[in-house]
Amino acid sequence: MNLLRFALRRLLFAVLVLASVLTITFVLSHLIPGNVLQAWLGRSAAQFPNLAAAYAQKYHLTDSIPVQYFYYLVNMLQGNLGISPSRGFIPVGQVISETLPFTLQIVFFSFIFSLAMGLLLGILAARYYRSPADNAIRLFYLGGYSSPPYFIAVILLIVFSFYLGILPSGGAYDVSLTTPSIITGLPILDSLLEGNLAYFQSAMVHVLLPSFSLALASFGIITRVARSSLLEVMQTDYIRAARAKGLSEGAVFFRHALPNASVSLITISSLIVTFLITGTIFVESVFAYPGMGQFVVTALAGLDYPGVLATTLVFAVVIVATNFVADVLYAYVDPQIRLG
Amino acid sequence: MRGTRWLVSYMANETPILRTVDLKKHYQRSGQTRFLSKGKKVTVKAVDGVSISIPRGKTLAIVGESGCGKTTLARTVALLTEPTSGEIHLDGAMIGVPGSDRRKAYQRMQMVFQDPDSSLDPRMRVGRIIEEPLRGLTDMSEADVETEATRSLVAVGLGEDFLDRLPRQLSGGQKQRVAIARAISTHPKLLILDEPTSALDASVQAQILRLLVELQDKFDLSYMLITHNIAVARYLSDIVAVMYAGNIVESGPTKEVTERPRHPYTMALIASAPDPDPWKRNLLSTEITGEVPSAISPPPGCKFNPRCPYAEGICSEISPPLEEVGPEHLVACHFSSKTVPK
Amino acid sequence: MGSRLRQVASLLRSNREAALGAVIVLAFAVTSLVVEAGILLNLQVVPYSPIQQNVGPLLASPSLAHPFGTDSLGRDLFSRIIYAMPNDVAVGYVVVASALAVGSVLGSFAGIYGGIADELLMRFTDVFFALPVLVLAMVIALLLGSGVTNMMIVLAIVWWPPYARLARGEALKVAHQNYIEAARLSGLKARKLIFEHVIPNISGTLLVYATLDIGTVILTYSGLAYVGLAVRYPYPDWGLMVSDYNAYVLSAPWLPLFPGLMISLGVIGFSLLGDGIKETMEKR
Amino acid sequence: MASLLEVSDLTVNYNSRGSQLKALNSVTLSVKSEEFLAVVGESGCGKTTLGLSIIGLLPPGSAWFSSGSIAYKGVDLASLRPKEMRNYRGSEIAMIFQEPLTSLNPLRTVGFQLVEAIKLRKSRRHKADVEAGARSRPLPGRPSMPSFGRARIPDDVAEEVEAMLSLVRIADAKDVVSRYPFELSGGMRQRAMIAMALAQQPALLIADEPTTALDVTTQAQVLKLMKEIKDKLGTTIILVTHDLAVASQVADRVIVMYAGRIVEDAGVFELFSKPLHPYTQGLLSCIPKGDRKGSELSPIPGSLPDLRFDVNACRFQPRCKYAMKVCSERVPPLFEVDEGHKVACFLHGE
Repeated sequence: MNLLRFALRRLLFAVLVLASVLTITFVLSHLIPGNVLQAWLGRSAAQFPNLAAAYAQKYHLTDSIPVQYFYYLVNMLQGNLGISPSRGFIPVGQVISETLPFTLQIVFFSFIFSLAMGLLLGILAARYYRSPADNAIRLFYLGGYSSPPYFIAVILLIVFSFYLGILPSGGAYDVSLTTPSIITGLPILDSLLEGNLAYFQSAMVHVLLPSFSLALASFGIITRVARSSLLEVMQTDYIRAARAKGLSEGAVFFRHALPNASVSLITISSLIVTFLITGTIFVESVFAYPGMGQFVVTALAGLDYPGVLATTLVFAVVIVATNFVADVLYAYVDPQIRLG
Repeated sequence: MRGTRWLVSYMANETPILRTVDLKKHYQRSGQTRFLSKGKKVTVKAVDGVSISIPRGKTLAIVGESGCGKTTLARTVALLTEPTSGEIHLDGAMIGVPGSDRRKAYQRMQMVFQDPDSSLDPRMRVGRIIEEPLRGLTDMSEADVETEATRSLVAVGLGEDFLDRLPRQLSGGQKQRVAIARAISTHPKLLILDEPTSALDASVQAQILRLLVELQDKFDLSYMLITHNIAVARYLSDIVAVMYAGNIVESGPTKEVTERPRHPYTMALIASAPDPDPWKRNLLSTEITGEVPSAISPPPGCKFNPRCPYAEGICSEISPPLEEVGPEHLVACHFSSKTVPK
Repeated sequence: MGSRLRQVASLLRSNREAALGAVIVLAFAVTSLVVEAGILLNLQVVPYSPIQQNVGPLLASPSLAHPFGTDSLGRDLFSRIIYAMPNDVAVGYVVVASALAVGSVLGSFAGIYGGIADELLMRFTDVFFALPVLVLAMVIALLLGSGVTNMMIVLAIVWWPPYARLARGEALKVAHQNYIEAARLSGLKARKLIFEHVIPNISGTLLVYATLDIGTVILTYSGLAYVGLAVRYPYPDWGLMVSDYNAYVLSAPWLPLFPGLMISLGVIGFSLLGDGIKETMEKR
Repeated sequence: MASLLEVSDLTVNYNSRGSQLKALNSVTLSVKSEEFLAVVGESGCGKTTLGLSIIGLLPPGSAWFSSGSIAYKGVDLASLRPKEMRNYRGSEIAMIFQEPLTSLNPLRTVGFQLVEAIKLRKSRRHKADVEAGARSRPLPGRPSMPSFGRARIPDDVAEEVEAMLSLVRIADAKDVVSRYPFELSGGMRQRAMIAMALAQQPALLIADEPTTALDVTTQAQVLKLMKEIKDKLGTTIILVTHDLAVASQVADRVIVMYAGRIVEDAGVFELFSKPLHPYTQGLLSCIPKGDRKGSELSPIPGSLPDLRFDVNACRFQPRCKYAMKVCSERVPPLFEVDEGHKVACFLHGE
């Protein structure tokens, strides 16, 4: 099976990319001014000599660089991502396992919003090319993707939370509610599975504004690509040939133009995910959403190197995974790759 | 023996302007060019042992359909791509080997390409375009470069006022004239013409063909003409070599080959070329089936055997060598005796 | 070059959106130059000092005296915003220019000559595309320390790979043109071939991309500023202002709004201009 | 034989890079039923525009009819609304194009695209039956939409698919239907295109340079096939080509175009034995025949005119060796010099 072989090859590639990322983070941690220990524990290294000693032993910080590199890899693969000075010296792995689910929730919902909005407006703009509707859509998405996500977040906050007062201004759920037990790790999904509807409703309401902010900042890219690739596809010979058959405009559009235009949308979708995941850094801090993005901001402020490097790694994993899915999807849709 | 025999064995006292010996160009191509695509690497035998020879002042036409390797042959001879094996002798000297001076080779050999639109850098003026080889290949003074460029431009029938134009201000025929002017600016001895007229309209094609004849007489040029058009080959060439799937299957004096073809493929090719003659309607009476085989997995034996009306068992086993069937007339066919014209 | 300028002029006349973009871009550039000159000559070109407190009442809403209002320390927001403009504009131009220079040369060489260099560049950029640029920039910023110049360096380091990718692709297209082969037959050496034929012919596409991209750089820089990596207190910066003034979203919403609006306006300007140029180029 | 198509005084304007030009300039012609007509001319002469005008596929926005009519079986196609025109496309008038690869949807199998055409005919016939008040036949299934993947041909059209493919001499129908366009050779693609065009049994087939992208041996096969189809099915064919030699091989009648106008219109034997227009004569003498010693070429001097500037003169006059005073003063109309032989040249009229 060609598709399977292709997928395996891309998987191997993804692993190699992650290995490179690991190497880069290792190199970076050694470039940090001062000694490595200081880099990992921050200014607190001197304050807690016991911790420092344990740390140095665990990461073999007194050995040669290759040995350090080896143990660095071993530790990272075991999930020992270091200790976070900015979070009171708890393991970074623990911080991430607490915050990542919230970030993924935002990414998931904003991706859905972004894709739906982007596609719909892109199709409309292409069908009514050069009409007032097209111009209005272009203006709208131009405003969207020209604005920093935190700025959009601030506007939404002012409008929906303070002015209209219909959505909460911060947090991920109503803290007075009982939190769902961990099934999948994603609170919204878990509460639904458990039947904890009160929590589910509250979490959904809280996730709306942050994910909508990101969707507004990113849908423009999808609209733009959808619009231009549809317009391009509509110019092709095979669309002309389909019309020559006597197909109705609707059939030409939905059966021939849209599937072909969707090929370029797959590539752009993986780009969107990259954008969304970095965007959480900003919107989470605006909405005090307890995700990884907010952790990055505090880690940066506290010079928490392990925190920043580990989150970089986690971001990279998510992005590489999306790229992998997009690649396979692309290959599935395009017969030339699937069968070639 | 295949490969060591030249198309036209010349009078021994004159070295041909160009001679290739068993020239091969194979390249590796993988189904995908993406990362870690170790999977299926395939060898494309674009040119698979070609020996040709062009006498001074003459034109050799390489005729064949798309994918037969004729353009790869031209590019290999022009040193634009590295040959896999074989020799190229230009004007008596071996080229394309370590130690040979590429610059010297290009002083003697230039090329005209098929698509006039892409032959000229859209951002350069005609003058600069024609001067480029003069600057790159000769050590002429600036003043001489300009005179030579103008001379060259006039020789192709364009006036001096064209020097300052940009390619987009030219018609297709004019562009091709500029490309020819560039090619002859350094007084080369051999021009490789890669489908020089096939992108042009009929009326312009005739003008360029006339120009090429005129230039050949005036500057004693030799041509290696690559074409799919039998009529163009017949008009311009003295010798013709028919290529099929990387090999030369028939060659000889143009008149002889086009009027008395002996290889079944040559016969089919000539029969498929439409004559402007509604009384003959030669096309409707030809019986050629199939298409040119892929260069990746050609059939075994004679590569033409699946399409050949004369094919027998041996054809799918043994690849026939080029054999002389008449003066200077070579054919690679096991049954060339059957194809003798009545 | 004369003909290029004429092309741009005719574009601006025929495309109103592009013209609007050009006006914004020009206004930003001129204002930035004036402010920068003012700093160099020690002249105050903005109504109030951007760092002086209590030039007006605290948290005053926009008025004639303070068109954008004042902040919690009584500083004039308008002056702060104008004063901060050169940061974003300069980072945009410098980062894109360096990425353009590095990317187009590397990409053209890789595209035209292929081989190991090409393979290396492609694999490097592959890995690179798997990393979120902003996060990578943040990590490097941690090493270099904060500051506008450092952010320029950080962004320049991470910004060139897409340019190399684009240049490579365009160079590959050019490489299939016969005039490149003709140039080889004219005895041109690699370096000359690339600088005389390849780069001039891919420059159009790259410049359009670069124009659009200046906006993206400004957005990314404002992100770095937002998390506090760019400018030190008390000097103003748009991204930092939005982040600082977040606390006043309820009591003085204009505080985060105006600096955010300026970022959007700048990015829109470059987008409109870039889109306009792109559209005219594609029509040809 | 009755006339199937009457184009009269058709003028089509084109918008190209901000300037307008007349791609077709008062073109008048008629095509008889079961005729094989060739329209010949060089690039920019308007031959492709003519084909696209008849089937109503001029690029919207940049090309439009400015005058004239296209009467097909008595109905003026030029005045139809797009929706009405669609009823003629495919079922009455079909078209095939130069590039068979780009004219096939790369993401769909050949089978999918062929079935689409066949089902379209069935649903149209059904609609016509219902409108005619006939007892309604079972409604044919909607065109199947196998998302992505090798399409399986629905049973109810399997026979027809095979018949269509054997009509265009594709032997291994079962294999070809499940192939994607990129997996087929150029000749196979063009055969598949022809099969799709014929699937709805149109009365008129317009073929726009159908063999230009093909090799000569393949070209011979495809031209032969078209001739065969015309003889077998009685399909009227308009072949648009730049190659007079190709026209001479298959056409019953040839129309020569130059700069948006028809310059000569004659039966194929008449045209090749007695070309009257200097341009036609020039084109014929541009074809290399034999070697240069035996038959020197006599190319037409000059180059094609710039259509952006409309002139009230014979367009060919600047390149014509017989040019007279009147040629630069008026546009020569089409003079009928013999029965069925028309020429737009003052040498042969007035």
